[in-house]
Amino acid sequence: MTDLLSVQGLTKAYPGVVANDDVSFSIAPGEIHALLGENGAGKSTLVKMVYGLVKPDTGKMELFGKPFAPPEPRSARAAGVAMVFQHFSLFEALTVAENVGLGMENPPPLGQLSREIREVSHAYGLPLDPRRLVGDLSAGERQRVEIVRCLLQDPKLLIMDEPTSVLTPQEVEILFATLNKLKAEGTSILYISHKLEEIRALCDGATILRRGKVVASCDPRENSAAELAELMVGEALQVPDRAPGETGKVVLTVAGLTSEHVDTFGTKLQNIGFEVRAGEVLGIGGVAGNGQDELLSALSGETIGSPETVRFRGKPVGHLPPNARRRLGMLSAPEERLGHAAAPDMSLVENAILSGWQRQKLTSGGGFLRWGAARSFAEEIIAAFDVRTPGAHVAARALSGGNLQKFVIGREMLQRPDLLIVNQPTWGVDASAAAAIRQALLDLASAGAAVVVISQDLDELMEVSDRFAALNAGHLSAPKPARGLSMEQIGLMLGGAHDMDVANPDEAHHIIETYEEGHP
Amino acid sequence: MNLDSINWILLLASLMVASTPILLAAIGELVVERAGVLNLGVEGMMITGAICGFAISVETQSATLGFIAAAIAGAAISMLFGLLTQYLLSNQVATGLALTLFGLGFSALIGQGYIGIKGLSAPNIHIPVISDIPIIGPVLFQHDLMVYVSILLIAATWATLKYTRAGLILRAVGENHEAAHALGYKVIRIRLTAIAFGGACAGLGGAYLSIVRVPQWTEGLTAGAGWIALALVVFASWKPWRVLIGAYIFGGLTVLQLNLQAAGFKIPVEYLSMSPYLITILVLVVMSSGRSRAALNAPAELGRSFHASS
Amino acid sequence: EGPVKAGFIYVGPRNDGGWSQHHHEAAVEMIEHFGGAVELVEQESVPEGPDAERAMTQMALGGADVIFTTSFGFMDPTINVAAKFPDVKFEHATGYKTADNVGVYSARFYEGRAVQGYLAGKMTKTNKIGYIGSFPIPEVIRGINASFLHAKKVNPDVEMSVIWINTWFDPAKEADAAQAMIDQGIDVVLQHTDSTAPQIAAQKAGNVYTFGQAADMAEFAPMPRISSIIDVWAPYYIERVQAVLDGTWESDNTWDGIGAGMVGIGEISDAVPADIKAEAEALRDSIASGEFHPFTGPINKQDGSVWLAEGEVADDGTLAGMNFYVEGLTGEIPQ
Amino acid sequence: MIRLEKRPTPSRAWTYATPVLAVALTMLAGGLMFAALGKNPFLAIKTIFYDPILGEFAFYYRGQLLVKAGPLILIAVGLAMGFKAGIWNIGAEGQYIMGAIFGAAVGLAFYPAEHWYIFPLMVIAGAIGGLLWAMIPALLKVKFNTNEILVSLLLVYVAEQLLAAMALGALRNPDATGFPGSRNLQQYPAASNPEIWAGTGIHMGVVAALIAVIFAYILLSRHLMGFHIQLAGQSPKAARFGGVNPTALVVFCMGLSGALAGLAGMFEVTGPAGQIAISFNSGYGFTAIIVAFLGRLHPIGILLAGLLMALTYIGGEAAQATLQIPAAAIQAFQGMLLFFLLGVDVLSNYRIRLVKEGVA
Ligand SMILES: Nc1ncnc2c1ncn2[C@@H]1O[C@H](COP(=O)(O)OP(=O)(O)OP(=O)(O)O)[C@@H](O)[C@H]1O
Ligand SMILES: Nc1ncnc2c1ncn2[C@@H]1O[C@H](COP(=O)(O)OP(=O)(O)OP(=O)(O)O)[C@@H](O)[C@H]1O
Ligand SMILES: [Mg+2]
Ligand SMILES: [Mg+2]
Repeated sequence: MTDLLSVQGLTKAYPGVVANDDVSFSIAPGEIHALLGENGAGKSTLVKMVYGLVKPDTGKMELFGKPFAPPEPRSARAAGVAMVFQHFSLFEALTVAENVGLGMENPPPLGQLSREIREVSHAYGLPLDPRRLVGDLSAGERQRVEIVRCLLQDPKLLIMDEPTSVLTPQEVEILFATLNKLKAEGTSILYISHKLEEIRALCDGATILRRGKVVASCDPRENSAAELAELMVGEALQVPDRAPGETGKVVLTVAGLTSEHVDTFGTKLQNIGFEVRAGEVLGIGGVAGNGQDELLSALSGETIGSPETVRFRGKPVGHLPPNARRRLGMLSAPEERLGHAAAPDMSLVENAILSGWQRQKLTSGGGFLRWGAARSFAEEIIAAFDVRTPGAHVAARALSGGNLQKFVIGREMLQRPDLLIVNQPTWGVDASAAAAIRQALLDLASAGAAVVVISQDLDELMEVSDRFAALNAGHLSAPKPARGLSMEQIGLMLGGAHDMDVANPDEAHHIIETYEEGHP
Repeated sequence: MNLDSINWILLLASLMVASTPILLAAIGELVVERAGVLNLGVEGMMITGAICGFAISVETQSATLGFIAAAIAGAAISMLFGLLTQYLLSNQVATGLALTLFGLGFSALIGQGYIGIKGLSAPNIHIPVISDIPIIGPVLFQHDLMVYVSILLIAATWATLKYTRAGLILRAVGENHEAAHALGYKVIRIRLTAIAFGGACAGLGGAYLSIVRVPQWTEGLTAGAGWIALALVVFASWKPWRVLIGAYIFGGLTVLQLNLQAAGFKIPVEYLSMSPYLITILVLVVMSSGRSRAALNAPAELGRSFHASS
Repeated sequence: EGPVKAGFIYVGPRNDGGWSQHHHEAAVEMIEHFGGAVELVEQESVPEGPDAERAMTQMALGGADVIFTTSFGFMDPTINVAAKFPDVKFEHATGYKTADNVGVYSARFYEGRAVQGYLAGKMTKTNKIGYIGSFPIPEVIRGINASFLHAKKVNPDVEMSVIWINTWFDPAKEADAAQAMIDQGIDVVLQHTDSTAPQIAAQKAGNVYTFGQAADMAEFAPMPRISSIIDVWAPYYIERVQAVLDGTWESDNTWDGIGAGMVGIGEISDAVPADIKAEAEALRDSIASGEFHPFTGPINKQDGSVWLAEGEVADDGTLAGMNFYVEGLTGEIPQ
Repeated sequence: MIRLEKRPTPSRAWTYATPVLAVALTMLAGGLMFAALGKNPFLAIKTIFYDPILGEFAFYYRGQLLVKAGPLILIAVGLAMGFKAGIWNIGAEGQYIMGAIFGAAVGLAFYPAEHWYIFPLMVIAGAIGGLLWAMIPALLKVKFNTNEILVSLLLVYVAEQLLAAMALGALRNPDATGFPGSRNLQQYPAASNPEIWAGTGIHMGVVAALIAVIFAYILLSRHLMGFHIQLAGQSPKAARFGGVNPTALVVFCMGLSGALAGLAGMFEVTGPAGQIAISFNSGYGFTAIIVAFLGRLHPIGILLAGLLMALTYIGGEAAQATLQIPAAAIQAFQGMLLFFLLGVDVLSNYRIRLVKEGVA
């Protein structure tokens, strides 16, 4: 039986880095094939070449045994290749139907397309309203748009680049059901993920990349997650450990926090309340787009409200801007490292000043900058958190994602916070760097600080949290002790009131029916 | 003062004519901005269209050829901006301003032989029967062809943006060029097309001044009309029909203040003359204050350069 | 010693079809008159203000012997530069500041306005006439008063509307202003702005009369242009440059009208009935001969107070600084 | 095929080389244009670029360069602050006019008194005039989210009408018997801004421009405020995280640029221009936008760009006068210079690669 896709000796070099180095592998029809590797191993580059977005320097590809060298995505799509991107290629100000249409070669008229979207999305258990603006959708729903866009084109090969990082466990289940259905219909799937358990549950074969080279091929069902991880990293992984410590006085009290203004496409926080004590890690789980950004910005002071909603050591701070809170010892690190936590075109020294100028005394009286002190501070972060960079003078955008994340977390930690709030501290960061960051968070708590970790990665939350709460459509569940919570319980806490989420196929069916009644 | 002496029907008819140049330029710029490009060189493109249109119409004694030449000239000079901003990734604000400066000089240079020359008189198209309807007949149906072309252009732009795939792709490029690129759309090519269209429309707007409205050539003929066109696009929050409304409001105020002067209205002239600008600001404030509606409609990539990194 | 260098500074392009072009053409005529004895240097599109001062200095440094600065806004720069170059002669058009080496010259355009007003009053059928004003300065206000007085004299029912557009030359604005007037039933449009845009607007309307301004604008005759006021600078330039050549130049203050030939009245077209044309020409000739002064009493100011008693003639001082309307005009002068 | 590759950090060498390259390219293209007009291209280029600095009358032109560059630099420095922060004040021309009106009005109110404090008061008034005018778009942006580009631009036309109203009305010289324009402040010593050293062209406005350049340089490179300005422009979200108050920043940047434009107007009306007249403003506010970008929004760059721009004006006038090159050709020539400067800038941020077609 001929392979659906075979790749031979693909090489692609970027200045200073060979992203793919003589990569060969193949996928059989109806196979779900995993592509594994650390950050920057070259996974995305490889699939972009298959999709015609990037041209290989050397090497060749065959599709159905015929030479395949798509000059642009259009030809790849025509040949039956569809792709769901790691970073969504969606247009927030356009509707679902328009977004889907844009990804198709010859879309039918909008009315018919809308009908097809409804049908296909329901058939695969991913209900979508074609008329909604994508900007108003949650991350999970956005991904459905991407998937439905692919499904409508009857793909022979579906490429999915880290599709589950934004999904609830229930959504992951539905997605897997969808993918298995596709597989049964004969579609092959090239699947990229960092979540090894998922890959073991789903995939028939795996190719493992390290620094652009293929280092192994295996059947993931026959290897443990730890073995896979070792193949990827080349060494054994450390699991963070935590010294059991005493929790102390209440540091942060949030009560009745409701957002007054919301960004164009944001989620409104609804009467949120919780407490965090010194020495404690509170984990806040939830699927992207349920109010995480809004919560962080209400705690960091980027959005301000009435004084009493947020109290720090009993003192009302809800009305204080970020720098006033920093002075008191409330620090934070937002999710988006490039463009929010750090300014892309500024050097690491400048980015150290960004949030550190007060507590690290990087300015003299009158507001004049002490560049020498700032440089030392940046270098201190680089050394303490093993940030791999040619120096403190390089622009933030020149750092890899993981290294920048280490820099950002390090910058806040080295300022000796009494309270640290982080959002997605290890998003897109590879396993060893993620372990280091988690360890640092735990160490901070052991040293007596209060820590709030907002994350979509439940494994991570289980690993670091003392107590756990779930954020859903702007509501926060009551925090529960993390130890002893089952995945099922967590899933329900997360799914809660979210109308688009479905815990099982029956329920999905029910939702689809009521949905259709609402939109004849 | 004698308000009775103002003939309101004729005033309405005049404002349609007075608004046409800015209307044409603004609808072109709207398309450019929907594609995510901010071209501040409208004034420069208008005046280039004005002289080229005038020169060709005089040489060929054909207004139609004049308008065609103006559209081509506007598009051609807009390609200077396109080349610089799309391929050489220059700053769009600065390049647009440079285009205006260059256009003013360039048009003056090629227009030296056309000063003081009489233009054509483009005959109005009197649409039979309906133009004889009392009151609305003369207001709506007794203008020259370009007045109708400009309105048709608004309608066509509206329909294209809303209902066609080309319009959808254009909006997508203005909304998120990285995503559009990832889906395989040629961002730069699409933007260049939009810029050329904007240039052609601005050229037509300028030519309307030099061929129909004034009609003659002088240096600096457009006298700031390009800037007003730019203001209209924001005023219209990037919606085609609102450009029409905005242009007619602005044109109407301009005509009205002259009528009020002629009627001996006892408001100092300076205040009357500044009223179109002040009222435009006022309307802008009212429109913007409704929970950032205008910001909501602004194309997300407006003014940003795109460079595919593969 | 080379030829005498005569410099000219224009506020607009030298081919603007209006004010600057007339000075330029007169300068060329002057050069042709003198053959090789005089060399011409010109600078066009000079903004009023500090740039003008530099343009003049440049000319003076470049060896100009006499410099004609042809816009009112060049007045202070002319005085300033003249103070630095005492050997260079300066001639400033339409201003009032003089110095040992600065003379001023201007034309009595109001004489021509009186003839236009006469024709306007006779020709209007709606009894509504309009006047497109540039800037509310004495020069323009004189023109408005002169034309209105003579229109009113021959047609007591006449009303005059004034639109100020704050520019000497902006075809688009002039066209709009003319159109607004025509829309209001005005059928004679006078203008103190330089473009032909009002003529074109009137031509489109069909039954509206206009007058050429600065130039004859004969291409619009016989309709809508029924006559014109023409700037005639060449004789003056020839005379003054001659004085420089002769070494007899002295600072002066020239204010000439129809009689001296500085103001020309363009051919009254056939659209005007022969009897009216004859009367208008008689008026022109009586002004030219000095027999009749366009501002001869009784004339009241707008507020009804007496300006000139019966038979009294306006003095040049009042005329030079005229900043009031005469009785019967309705608007207000922008202040 | 030519392909651009973004440099990790901008190239320093090209940053300095590109302006030189652009000027060279402009000389080439401009020379062709002058030749096409039947003028000697070498003479024309020499007249524009060489004569004002080293030619026969350079003693006069060098000073004039400063006179012309002064207001451009002063305004551009202020605008650059805003542009760096992503705040687009396009209406400096209006603020320049208002600064002149305010400054002149205060001076004329004292006429004919002679006190030492009159001129300082006028300076303050000029700055306030520009500042207040800039506060209109700033406050409307902050309060109602209106677009500052448009409001500031539309206010230019309003300011021009006010200028006309002042020249004809409130500030009209009562001794000028009905003629428009204010008293000439050059002739009122307590309110005038004469050359500090005769013949050099250096007046208070030029000094102010130099001070502004130094001030801006220090602010941007040494002060937290300057850091926040750049942060806000590069990454608004990161700025919010860094505690930058966007409202305060809009008010500060618009206010600063308005005040500097107002100062420029005030120094101009009391110095080179001398009086409030209908045509007092001559486009400095718009040209300064270009100067700001040509100087890459960097104070020192702006200083050089302002001088270069002034050179094309002064040299261009000289070329008009001596070679009878039309004013329009000079304007087109300036446009070319801008295009080339903007175009070659790509070299400092991108590397040009020649790629063989068809590797895929
Ligand atoms: N578009 C780009 N242009 C130039 N260089 C880039 C680009 N994208 C990435 N790089 C370079 O590639 C390197 C790695 O970037 P990337 O974000 O993929 O890191 P990574 O390998 O995933 O690292 P980590 O594991 O820390 O996330 C960086 O040093 C960066 O300079
Ligand atoms: N456009 C680019 N220019 C320069 N370098 C690039 C570019 N794109 C990718 N790279 C580099 O190529 C290498 C492989 O990147 P790629 O995005 O394929 O990694 P990945 O395996 O998908 O990582 P991740 O798990 O972080 O998504 C990285 O070192 C990256 O820095
Ligand atoms: Mg990465
Ligand atoms: Mg990837």
